[in-house]
Amino acid sequence: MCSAMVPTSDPPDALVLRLDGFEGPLDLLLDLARGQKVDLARISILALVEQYLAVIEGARRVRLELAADWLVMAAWLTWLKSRLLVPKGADADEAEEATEVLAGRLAELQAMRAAAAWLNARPTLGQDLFARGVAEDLRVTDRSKLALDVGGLMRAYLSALRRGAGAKPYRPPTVSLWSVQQALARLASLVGSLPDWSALDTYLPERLDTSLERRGALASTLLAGLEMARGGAVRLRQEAAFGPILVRRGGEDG
Amino acid sequence: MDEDAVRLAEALVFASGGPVTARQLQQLLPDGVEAEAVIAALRARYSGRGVELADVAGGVQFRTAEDLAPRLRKVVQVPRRLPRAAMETLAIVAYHQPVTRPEIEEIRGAALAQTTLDALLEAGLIAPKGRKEVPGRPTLWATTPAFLLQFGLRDLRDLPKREDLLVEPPAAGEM
Amino acid sequence: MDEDAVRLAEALVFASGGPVTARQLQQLLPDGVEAEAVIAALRARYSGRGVELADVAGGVQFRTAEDLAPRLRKVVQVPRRLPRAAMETLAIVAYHQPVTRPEIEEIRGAALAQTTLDALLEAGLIAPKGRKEVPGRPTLWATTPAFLLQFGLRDLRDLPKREDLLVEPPAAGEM
Repeated sequence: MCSAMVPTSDPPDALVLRLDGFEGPLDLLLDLARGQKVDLARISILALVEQYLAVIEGARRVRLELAADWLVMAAWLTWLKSRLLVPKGADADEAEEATEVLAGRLAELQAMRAAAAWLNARPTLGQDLFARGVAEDLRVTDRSKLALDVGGLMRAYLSALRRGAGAKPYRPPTVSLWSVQQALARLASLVGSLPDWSALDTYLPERLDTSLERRGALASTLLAGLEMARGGAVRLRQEAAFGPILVRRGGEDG
Repeated sequence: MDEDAVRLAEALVFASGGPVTARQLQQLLPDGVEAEAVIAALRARYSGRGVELADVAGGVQFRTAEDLAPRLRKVVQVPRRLPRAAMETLAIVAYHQPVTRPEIEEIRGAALAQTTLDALLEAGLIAPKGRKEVPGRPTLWATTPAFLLQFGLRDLRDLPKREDLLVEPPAAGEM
Repeated sequence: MDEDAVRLAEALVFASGGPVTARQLQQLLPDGVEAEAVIAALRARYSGRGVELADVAGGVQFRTAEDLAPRLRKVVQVPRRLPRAAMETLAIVAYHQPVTRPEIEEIRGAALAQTTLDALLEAGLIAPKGRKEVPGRPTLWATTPAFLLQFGLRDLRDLPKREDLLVEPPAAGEM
């Protein structure tokens, strides 16, 4: 701990400075202050400052790479020393305040170090005392209950429906259109029973659900009528443009 | 019996992470003190107490007295969640009941594993409800009263309406 | 004293491993039996034994007697002691909590090494406790119940007063 200056034999008066034994400038300052063997409240700050500066100066002489915080502290202490040395004047209050700050910081570090020592001296669990090596776990985990909620049920339903719909192969909607062949067969079977002129659309099949199916059936029946008229099986007549198309059995003069 | 040896054995068995063998104890005892005898003395001392010395896996260990264990046992409930497939199947049964297994598979677009069905049956959430009068007479499935309890429903009508659930009805080919 | 109650307390404190509060014990005791009195009886029974009842972290815990430590250390695994920097940092956290890292560094007059912080965190002796509402919102550190357990403290008030610490500075070279 007091290893700030470790004397070596060669050369006899030289000191090898080991600042790395200290955790920062405050650590060194506290160690120097303790060297005065008096209550921290009564240490000589001026003596302390001079000791610190001497140590840092010595360290620099042996071309040690000095960390910035050591030098910052040195600079601040140099300033403090200059203020402490001038006779009572304008700067005295400032110096007194700075002295108090330094003494306060040293006292706090001292207290914390004492606290650490106090803790260290306590019978410590795992070092001096041992707790039970293995605690008995008397807890029993009951996983028989289910965690369910309606929200989860809804999400599951929707994802099931989505997957179900997605799994089916795409089939275009089937549309059943009345073919010309069907129209021919129907017209042929019906036209004989109706000797007089009748509207062609009465020969459409009974069940036509959509207008598409109706228009398709109408076209097919017209084509069937035209085909039968060509062979003379029926005769077709239309009184006016867009008027109803009339049909009757062929072969006789109307 | 050497009181110091019993104290040491007591502390050792207490602090050890596992059962303590007579050999382990012997290493700490002064010459002439028999570990077996020390353990016997320790066992006698704890006999009838809240904690007893038990023989386990080649050593000794302190253990809660059997008559006290039930009073100290704390049951911690960790509810489990149903797996996804089971939850989906349950939802389909809830909305389409009574429903056959092929119908469930058709709606989910996936085969229904027997384990999934078993899980729902075991949890008492679904139950068979007759058979469908079609070739093969497949079993019809429906939800149980336990299903309502589990989800905090008074009635199946408490479930959100299908129409409310499906903002866009699943048109064929669209979804 | 009700022998059954003492046995139950003994089993509970033994099994728990960690500290057991009087309140926890009270819940297991029949009406009219005072947990505090049961604990006192249990403490008396274990006095001078290899395992003793200690007041720590707001409850009671069984621990091996201190005089047996040198012999137990030979067989029970002992973690490494914390290095000086870690002990000082721990003391600062204990006295100044909740405290930020810059504040710790200010008091020690040295940067806080990551390894020091890691060692304290790993030992579970300190834990983050929110953030300080200043620019940068630095993490605040505080001691944990494990800190009380480790050093045998009932609570933080068991720490000596700062003024008392300064009266007798520890001899140089002790730490």
